[in-house]
Amino acid sequence: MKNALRLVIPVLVTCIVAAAGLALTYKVTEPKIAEQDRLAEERSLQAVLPDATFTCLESSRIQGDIDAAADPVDVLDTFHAAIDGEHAGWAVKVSSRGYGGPMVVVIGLDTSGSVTGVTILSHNETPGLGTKVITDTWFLEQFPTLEAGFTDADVRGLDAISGTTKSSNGVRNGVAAVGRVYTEVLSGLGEGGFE
Amino acid sequence: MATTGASLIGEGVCVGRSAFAGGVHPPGYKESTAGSAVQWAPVPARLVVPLSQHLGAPCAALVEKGDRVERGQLIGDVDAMVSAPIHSPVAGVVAEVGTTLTAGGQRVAAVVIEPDEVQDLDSFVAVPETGDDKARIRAAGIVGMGGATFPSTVKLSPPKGMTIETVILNGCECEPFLTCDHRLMLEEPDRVVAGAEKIREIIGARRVVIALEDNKPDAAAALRAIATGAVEVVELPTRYPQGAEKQLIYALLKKEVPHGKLPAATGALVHNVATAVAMVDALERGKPLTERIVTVTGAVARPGNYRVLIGTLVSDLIEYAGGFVGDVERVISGGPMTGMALGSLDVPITKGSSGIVALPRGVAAPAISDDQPCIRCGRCPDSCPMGLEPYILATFSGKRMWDAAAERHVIDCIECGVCSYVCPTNRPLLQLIRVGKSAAMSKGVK
Amino acid sequence: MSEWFRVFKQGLSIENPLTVLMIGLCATLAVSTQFQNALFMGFAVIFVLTMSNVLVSVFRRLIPSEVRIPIFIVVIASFVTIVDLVMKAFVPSVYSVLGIWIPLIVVNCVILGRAEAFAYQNTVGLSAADGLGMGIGYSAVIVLLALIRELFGTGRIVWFDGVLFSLPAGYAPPSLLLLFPGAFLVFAFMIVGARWINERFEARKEAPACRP
Amino acid sequence: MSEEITAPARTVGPSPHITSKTTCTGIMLWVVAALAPSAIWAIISMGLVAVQLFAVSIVVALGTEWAWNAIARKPQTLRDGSALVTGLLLAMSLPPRTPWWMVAIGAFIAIALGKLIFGGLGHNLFNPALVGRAFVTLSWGGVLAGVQNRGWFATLADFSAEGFDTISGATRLGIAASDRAASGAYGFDLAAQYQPLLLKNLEGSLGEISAALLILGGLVLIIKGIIDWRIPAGYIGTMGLISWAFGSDPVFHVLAGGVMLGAFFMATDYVSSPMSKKGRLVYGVGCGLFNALGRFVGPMPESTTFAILFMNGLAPLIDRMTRPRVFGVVKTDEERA
Amino acid sequence: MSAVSQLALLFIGAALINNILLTRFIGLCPFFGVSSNMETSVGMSLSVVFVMVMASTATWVVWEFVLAPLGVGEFLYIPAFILIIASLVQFVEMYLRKASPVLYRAMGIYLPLITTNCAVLATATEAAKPGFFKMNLAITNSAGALSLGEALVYTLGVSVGFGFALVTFAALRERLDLAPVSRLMKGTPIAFITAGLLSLAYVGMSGWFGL
Amino acid sequence: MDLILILKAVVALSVVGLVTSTILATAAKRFHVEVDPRIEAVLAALPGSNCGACGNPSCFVSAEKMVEGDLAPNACVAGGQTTTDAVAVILGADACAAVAVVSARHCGGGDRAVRSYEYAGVHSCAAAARLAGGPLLCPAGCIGFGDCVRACPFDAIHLDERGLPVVDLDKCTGCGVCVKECPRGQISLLQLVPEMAPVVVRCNAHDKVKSRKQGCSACCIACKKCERACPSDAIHVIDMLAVVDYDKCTGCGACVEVCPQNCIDLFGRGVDAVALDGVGHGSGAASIDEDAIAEAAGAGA
Ligand SMILES: Cc1cc2nc3c(=O)[nH]c(=O)nc-3n(C[C@H](O)[C@H](O)[C@H](O)COP(=O)(O)O)c2cc1C
Ligand SMILES: Cc1cc2nc3c(=O)[nH]c(=O)nc-3n(C[C@H](O)[C@H](O)[C@H](O)COP(=O)(O)O)c2cc1C
Ligand SMILES: Cc1cc2nc3c(=O)[nH]c(=O)nc-3n(C[C@H](O)[C@H](O)[C@H](O)COP(=O)(O)O)c2cc1C
Ligand SMILES: Cc1cc2nc3c(=O)[nH]c(=O)nc-3n(C[C@H](O)[C@H](O)[C@H](O)CO)c2cc1C
Ligand code: SF4
Ligand code: SF4
Ligand code: SF4
Ligand code: SF4
Ligand code: FES
Repeated sequence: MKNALRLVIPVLVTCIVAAAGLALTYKVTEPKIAEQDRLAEERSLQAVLPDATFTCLESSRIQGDIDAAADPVDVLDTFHAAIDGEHAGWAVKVSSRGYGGPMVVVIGLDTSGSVTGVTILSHNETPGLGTKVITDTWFLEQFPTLEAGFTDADVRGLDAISGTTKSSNGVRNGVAAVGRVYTEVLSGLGEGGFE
Repeated sequence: MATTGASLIGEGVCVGRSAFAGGVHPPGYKESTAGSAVQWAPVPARLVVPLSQHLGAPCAALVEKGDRVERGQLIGDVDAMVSAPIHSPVAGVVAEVGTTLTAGGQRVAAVVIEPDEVQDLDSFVAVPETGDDKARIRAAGIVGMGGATFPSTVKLSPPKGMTIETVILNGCECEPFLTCDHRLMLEEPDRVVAGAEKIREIIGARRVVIALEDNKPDAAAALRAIATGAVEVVELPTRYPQGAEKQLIYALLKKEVPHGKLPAATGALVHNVATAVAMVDALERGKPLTERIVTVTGAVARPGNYRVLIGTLVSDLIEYAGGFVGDVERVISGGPMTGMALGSLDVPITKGSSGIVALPRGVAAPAISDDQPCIRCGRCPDSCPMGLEPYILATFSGKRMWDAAAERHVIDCIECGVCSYVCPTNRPLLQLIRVGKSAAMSKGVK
Repeated sequence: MSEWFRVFKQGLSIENPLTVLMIGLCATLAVSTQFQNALFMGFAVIFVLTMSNVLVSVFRRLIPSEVRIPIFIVVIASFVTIVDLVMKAFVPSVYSVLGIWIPLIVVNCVILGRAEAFAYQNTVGLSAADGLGMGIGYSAVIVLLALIRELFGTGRIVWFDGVLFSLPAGYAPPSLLLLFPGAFLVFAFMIVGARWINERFEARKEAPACRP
Repeated sequence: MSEEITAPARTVGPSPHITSKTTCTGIMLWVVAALAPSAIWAIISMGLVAVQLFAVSIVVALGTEWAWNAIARKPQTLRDGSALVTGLLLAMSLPPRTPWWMVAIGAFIAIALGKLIFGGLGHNLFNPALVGRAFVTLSWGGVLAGVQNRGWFATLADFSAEGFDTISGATRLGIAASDRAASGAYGFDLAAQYQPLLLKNLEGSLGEISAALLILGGLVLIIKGIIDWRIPAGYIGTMGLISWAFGSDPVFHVLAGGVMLGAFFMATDYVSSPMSKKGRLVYGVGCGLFNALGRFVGPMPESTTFAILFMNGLAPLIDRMTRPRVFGVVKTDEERA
Repeated sequence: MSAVSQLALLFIGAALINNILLTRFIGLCPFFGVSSNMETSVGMSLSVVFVMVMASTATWVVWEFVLAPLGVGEFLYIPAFILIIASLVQFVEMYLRKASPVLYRAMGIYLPLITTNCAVLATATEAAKPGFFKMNLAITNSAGALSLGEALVYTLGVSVGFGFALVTFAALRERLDLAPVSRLMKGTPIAFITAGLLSLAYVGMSGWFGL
Repeated sequence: MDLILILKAVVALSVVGLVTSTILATAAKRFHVEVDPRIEAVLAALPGSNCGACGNPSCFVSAEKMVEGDLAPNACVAGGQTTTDAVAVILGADACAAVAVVSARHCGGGDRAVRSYEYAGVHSCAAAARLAGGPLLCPAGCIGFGDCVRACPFDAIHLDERGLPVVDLDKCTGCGVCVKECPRGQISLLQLVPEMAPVVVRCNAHDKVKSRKQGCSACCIACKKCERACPSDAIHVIDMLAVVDYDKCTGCGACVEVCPQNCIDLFGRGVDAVALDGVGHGSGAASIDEDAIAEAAGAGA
C-alpha cells in the first residue's frame, strides 16, 4: 500500500498541477479565442456587405424553412444587415462540402437578393489546390454578377477553377443554396419582417 | 525454335498437355546420332579407371602397380552399403595407382591400366553366382546409368514398410543430343524387356512400365513387339525433363514424391533402361559393368553411339570420332542441360557417362555476366518442374541469404537447368541455386 | 559550457531527430506545405521539447521510475495544450491549418524519447541544451522542407497576407509537391542530402564493431 | 599422373549449356512492335503533335537513362529496350496536345524516379511510365485539363458525378446514380460509340485512339507468349462485370478510356506485376475492380493510372500470398505466411 | 442511405480512402520503423487494431461521462486522453506478459510502440470528439458526435487500414531490400520514395463515394 | 467562477490520473514477471520511447536482443551515443569479445596461379570451385572471386590488384565467417591465426610438389630451407608444406629471408597488405628492410 502510494501520489500531483495550470491558461486565452472567432466572422460579414451592422436571426420558426430550402447545404447563421438603421440586405453563413471537408462560406445579398459578395470563413482544402478558390481572386469576384432572382442554373453557369472542381463546387453549392433560401424564405420576410 | 501449341509463357515453355507442370521443349539435336547403330570404340592405349564412379563411399584399390589384371577382374571395392565395386575393363597391366580428375571435377583415386595388344572383349571374369540376386548385382558393380550413378542394389532394397508396386524403366532420354538409350531400346529391346522383368521379379512389383518420350516411335514399336505380360510401354509427351525421376513418376502415376521422402514412398522404383540391361547381363551371364554406350555428338567429324570401355579418356574417344570440326566452345560430359563442361579432355569415361557433346560456338550458352537483372518475366517459376521460384532462390543465393533460400525450398531443386535455359536475361540461375542448395544442406536443412 | 554546446550541436546534426533518427515524421510531412506553418510548428516543438526537458530534469529525483512515463506524458501534454490554446488565441489563421497537429505533438516520439533518454538522467542546463538543440534541429528540417515544397510547389513563399518571394511568372508549379506523395519524395531527397553532408563533413563515428 | 593438360582447355560454364533464344531486348522489341500499329495510327490521325509527343517522350526517356549511367559510371543499359518501351507508353498515355516540357518532365520522372532510383530494370516497384504520368497529371492537372480534348470519360463524369447539384455523398452512392446516368443523362447512345472507340476516337490520349489496334497488339503478345492472358483477362473481365453491375454498358466501358492500353501493355509490365499465375489473375481482377470503382463512385473521370499503380503496390503482397506450391510439398505442411 | 451502408462507408472511408498512413500522414514512425520486417509488421498491425479499439472506447467513455459534462474537455482532452491510452496499453502489456506468454510474443511486444503512436491518439480523439481531424466522415448527422457503435466502426476502419498499408509496405520493402539501390539512397530514402509512390496510388481513391 | 472551472479541471484530471496510476501500480505488482537483471538494466538505459526506429517492436525486445547478442549496442537510434555507451557498459565484455585471432590467407597465387580453363560462370568462388575441379590447376589455390569479401560481416577483406584477398587486420574480429565461406577454406586457405602472428605461409597445397609447381609459380616447394633456418624450431614442412608453430615463432623473420619461393610473408597489423608486394623480402641479404616495414605499417594504419 505504501509502495502504491509512492507511485500514485506523484502522478496525482502532476495531474492536479497540470489541470490547474491548464484551466488557468484556458481562462486567460478563452476570451481572446472567442474574440478571434468573432473578429473573423465580423471581417467576413464586412467583406460581403461593407459598412453594415449585422443582427443574427434567431428564430426557430423560420429555421426549419431555411434548412429545407438550403438542403443539402447547412445554414449556420442568417444575419440581417442594416446600414444606418436601414435594411440593407442579408448575410448567410453556410457550411458546404468542399474537397477536404466542410467549408464555411459567407454570402451577402442585397435587399433585392443580388449577391453582394462571397467570402470563405474556414475550410480544410488542399493547400495549393483547393485554396485556389481563395487565392485565385477572380473566382470569388464573379459571384456578385448574380442578379436578383438568380437560380441554380445561373450559379452553375459561373466558371469553376480547373483542377479544383470540388472546392469550387463547394462554394457554388453554398451560393446556390443561399439563392434558394432567399427566394423561398427571406424574400417573404420583407423589410424588417423579422422578430 | 519449336513451340508447342499449348505454349503459354515464352517460347518453348510448355504448360498445357500436362504430364507434369512446367518444363521446356528445347531443340532435340538428336538427328545426327539417332540413326547410328552402336559400335565398339577401340581399346585405347591406356585406361584410367576411377575408383569412385558412384554416389557413395569410394573404393580402395585391390591391385598395385605392375599387377596383371584380367577383363572383369575386381580391382577396387569397399565394405560399405552405398557403394559399388570396380572391375578392370581390359586384360592388361596396372601402370600406376594414382589420382585423376573426373568429368565431374573431383580428384579421385584411379587405376591406370595398359591393355594387352590383343583383347577378347567377349570374355570376362564372371561374377560368381551366389543365389542372391541383389548381392550379385552389387558384385557386378552396377550403378544407375541414367546419370546419378546411385548403386542399384540400394535402390532394389526399399526401406522396411515400403512396397514397390510399379517398376519404371526410364527410357525418356529427354536431354537434347543424347541417343544412347534410344539406340539401346531399338537395338536390344529383348534385353530391355528382360531387364524389366528381372527387376520386377526381384522387387516383387505388380507392374513394369517402360516409359519413353514420343519422339522415339521406332523404339516404342520395337519394345511393344516384345513386351508381354506385366510389361507396359508408355509414350509420354516430349518435354524436358520428362526423364527426371519425380516428374516421370508423376506423369505415369499422378503421384508426387513427397518432399524429403524417397521415390519409393509413391510405390515406384525408377531405373534407367541401360541399368536394367546391365542388371540382366550381370544376373544371366555374371557380367560386371565395364563398358557402356556413349553418344559422341555435336561438332565432331563422326558423331555416333559407341560402346566404350570404362576408363577410356575423352580425348581418345573424340579422336576416334574424328576429332572436332569448327569452333568448339564447350565439351560436355552428359547432356547439355545437366552435363558437366570439361576443363580438360583427359578425363575418363565412367559408368555414368551417357554422352560427350562438343558444343560449337553459337549453340553453347554465352558466358554469364554476373549482374544481369531479373526482369520478373515469370518464365522460370512458370517452367520450373518442381514449382520453385528460381529467380528469388538465385537472388537469395547471390546475396548469401541461405535461410531465406532454404525457406523457399531451395533444396527441392532437381538441378534440371530449365530455369537458366528459359531466362531471357541469361541469369546464372541454376549455378547460384546450387550454391544456395549446398549451403542450405550443409546447414542441415531437410 | 562546451559540454552544453556539444549537446546542443548534437541535436542539430549527428543526432538530428528527423534526418538521422527518422522519428517524429507525421507532423513534419503534414505541415510542411507552407513555410509559415512550418515555422510555427517548429516554434511549438522547440517550446514543448525544451520546457518538458527542463521540467523533467528539475523534478527527476522526485519521479519514481515505475510511473515516469505517465508523468512525462502529462507534463508534455500540458505544454502542448498551452501551445494549442495560445496559438488559437493569437494566430488563428495558422492554427486553422496546424490545428490537428499541435495536439499530436504529444505523441511525437522525439519529445518523450528525449525526456526519457536525456532529461531524466541529466542536469537542467544540459537538458535545456538538448531540448533546444533537438528542437531547433527538428524545426530546421521542417522549415527547409516547407521552403522547398512551397517555393517549388506554388512558385512563391507567402507570409500571412504578403508574398515574401516568388519565382518568375512563367514557372508552372507542379502541385504534386504539395500533395502527400510530394512530401515523401522531397523528404527522401532531403535525407539523401543530409546523409551526403554527414558523410562528407561529420562522418558519424560508428560504435565499435561488435559481434553480430 | 594425368593432371597435365594435353588437350587445349576450353570454356567451362555451369549447366545448362544451351539457352533459349529469347532475350530481354527481343521481348521489349516485341512490345514495341505490338504497339506500333497503334502508334502509327495515332500519328496518321493526329499528325505532327503526335510525332512531337512520341519524339520528346522517347528521346528524354532514353537520354535520362543514358545520362544516369554515364554519371554513375555504370554500364550503359539502353540496349535492353525497356526505356524505349517506357518512353513509348508514356507518350501513348498522354493527350496529344500536352505541352512538350511537361512530356519531358514526365519522361524524366518515369525513368529516373520510376526506375533507375530503385536500381534500374527489374527492380522498380511501380510502373515507370505510370509514375511519370501520375506525376504530370497531379502536378499540372489544371493545365492538362485545358489542353486535352476531354475524353468520353470526362464528358460522362461531367454529367454524372460532377453534376453540380448531385454533389452530396448520398446520391453519388450506388447503382442509382449510374442507372440514371445510363438511362438519360449521358446525352448520347453508348452503343453508338463502339465504332469510334474501336477505330478512331480523337478525344483523350494517344493510346485511346483505336481500341481495336491495341487489342490486336495485345493478342499478338499473348500468342507470342510474352504476356500472360490472366492480367488482361482479369482486368477487362472485371471491368465489364462491374460496369454491368452498375447497370451501365460493359462494352462501352471496356473500350473507352485507358483500359485497353492499361490492360494489355501497362498492367502486364513484368517488373511491377506479380510473378505467380494465380497472383497475376488476382492482380488483373484488382486492376479492373479499382478502375471500375474509380469510374462509378469516384470523382475523377478515369483511373487506369491509379488502378495499376495501386495494384503495383499490392503486387509483392499478392506474390507472397500466392506462392506456387512446391512439387511434393503438401499444403498443410506449409506455414501460412 | 441505410444505416448499414452508412456504416460500411464509414469503415471503407476510414480504412482505404482516407487511409491514415498514406493519405493523412499519421502514424508514420512505426510505418517506417516496423515495416522492414514482415513478421513484425503483421504483429504490429494486429496489435494496432486491438489497441485502437480499446483506446477509442476508453476515450469515448471519458469524454462522454467526465470531460464533456464538466465542461473541461476543450483544454483537458490532450493530457486526459494520452494518459488513458498510455496506461491502458501498459496495463494490457503487463497483463499479457503474465497471463499469456504466447499472446504476448505474438502481439504484446508491440504494445509499447503503439502508445506513442500518433495514429492511436488521433483516432481515439476523433472517435470521441469528431471533427478534430476535419476528416470527411461519411456521417450525415451534422451534430457531429458519433455514437459508441459508430466510433468503434470508425476506429476499426482506421486500424484495419493502418495494418493493410503497413503490411503492403512491408512486402514492398522485402523486394526493395534485394534491389541494388545506390548507397546514398539505400534504406530510409528509398523507403520514403516507395511510400511516396504508394501514396500516389492512394490518391486515386480520393473522393470516392464523396469521401 | 474561475475557481470552479479550475476545480472541475482538477477533479477531472485527478480522477483520470488516480484511476490509471492505481491500476498501473497494482498491475505492476500483480503481474510482475521475473526477467534477466541485465535485460532490466539495458531496458533502463534505453530511451523507453518505443519508437521502433531500430526495427524492433519495443525497447524491451531490443534490450532482450542486445543481451542475447542479437542486436548491436549501437542499434538504438533514438538514444544515440549516450545510450550506446550506457548499454556497452552494462554488457561490457559480453558484447565485444577481445580479438584474439585474425584471418590469414594461405595462398600467394593470384595472377601467378595457372588457370586451367576459361571460366564462363558466375563470379563466385563457391560456384566456380564445383566446375571441373575449379578454374585453377592448383586444387587448393585462391579462386579470387571474393566470396570471403562478401561474406565478411565487418567489411574487413578486399581484393588486391592481383586478385587476392587482403584482410584488414584493424577491422577483422576473427569471427571466422570467411574461413567457413571459402570453398577452399575447409582445406585451410583462409585460416585463423593469432592476431599477433608474425609470419604466414602463403601456400596451401597438399598435392605433389611436381604438379603444384606446374600450377603455380608461388607455391611452397617443400625445400625445408625455412625449417633449417628457423632458430626457434617453429616452422616445419609437414605433408610437403611449411607450417608455422605460433607457440614457438618469435617473429625473427629468418624463414621469410630464406624462402626461395617468397612464399612466407611477414604478418601483423599494417604489414599484411604491403608484404604481398614483396616488401620485406631481402634478395638473399640477411637483414629485413626495417624502414620499408615501418613505412608500410604507417601507411596501413
Ligand atoms: C491529394 C489531392 C488533393 C486534392 N485536393 C483538392 C482540393 O483541395 N480541391 C479540389 O477541388 N479538388 C482537389 N483534388 C481533386 C482533383 O484535383 C480534382 O477533383 C480532379 O482532378 C478533377 O479535376 P477537374 O477540376 O479538372 O475536373 C485533389 C486531389 C488529390 C489527389
Ligand atoms: C543419400 C541418398 C540415399 C538414397 N537412398 C535410397 C534408398 O534407400 N532407396 C532407394 O530406392 N533409393 C535411394 N536413393 C536414390 C534416389 O532416391 C534416386 O533414385 C537416385 O538419386 C537417382 O535419381 P536421379 O538420377 O533422378 O537423381 C538415395 C539417394 C541418395 C542421394
Ligand atoms: C533433369 C533430369 C533429367 C533426367 N533425365 C533422364 C533421362 O532422360 N533418362 C534417364 O534414364 N534418367 C534421367 N534422369 C535420371 C533419373 O532421375 C533417375 O535418376 C534415373 O532414371 C534412375 O535410374 P538409374 O538409377 O538406373 O540411373 C534425369 C534426372 C534429372 C534430374
Ligand atoms: C509486356 C511489357 C509491358 C511493359 N509495360 C511497361 C509499362 O507499362 N511502363 C513502362 O514504363 N515500362 C514497361 N515495360 C518496359 C519495362 O519492363 C519497364 O520499363 C520496367 O518496369 C523497367 O524496370 C514493359 C515491358 C514489357 C515486356
Ligand atoms: S530451380 Fe531447380 S528444379 Fe527448378 S527449374 Fe531451376 S534447376 Fe530446375
Ligand atoms: S530470373 Fe530470368 S526467367 Fe526468371 S523471372 Fe527473372 S528474368 Fe524471367
Ligand atoms: S580466399 Fe577463398 S573465398 Fe576468398 S577469394 Fe580466395 S577462394 Fe574465394
Ligand atoms: S570474416 Fe571474420 S575472420 Fe574473416 S576477415 Fe572478416 S572479421 Fe576476420
Ligand atoms: S510522429 Fe507520428 S508516429 Fe511518430
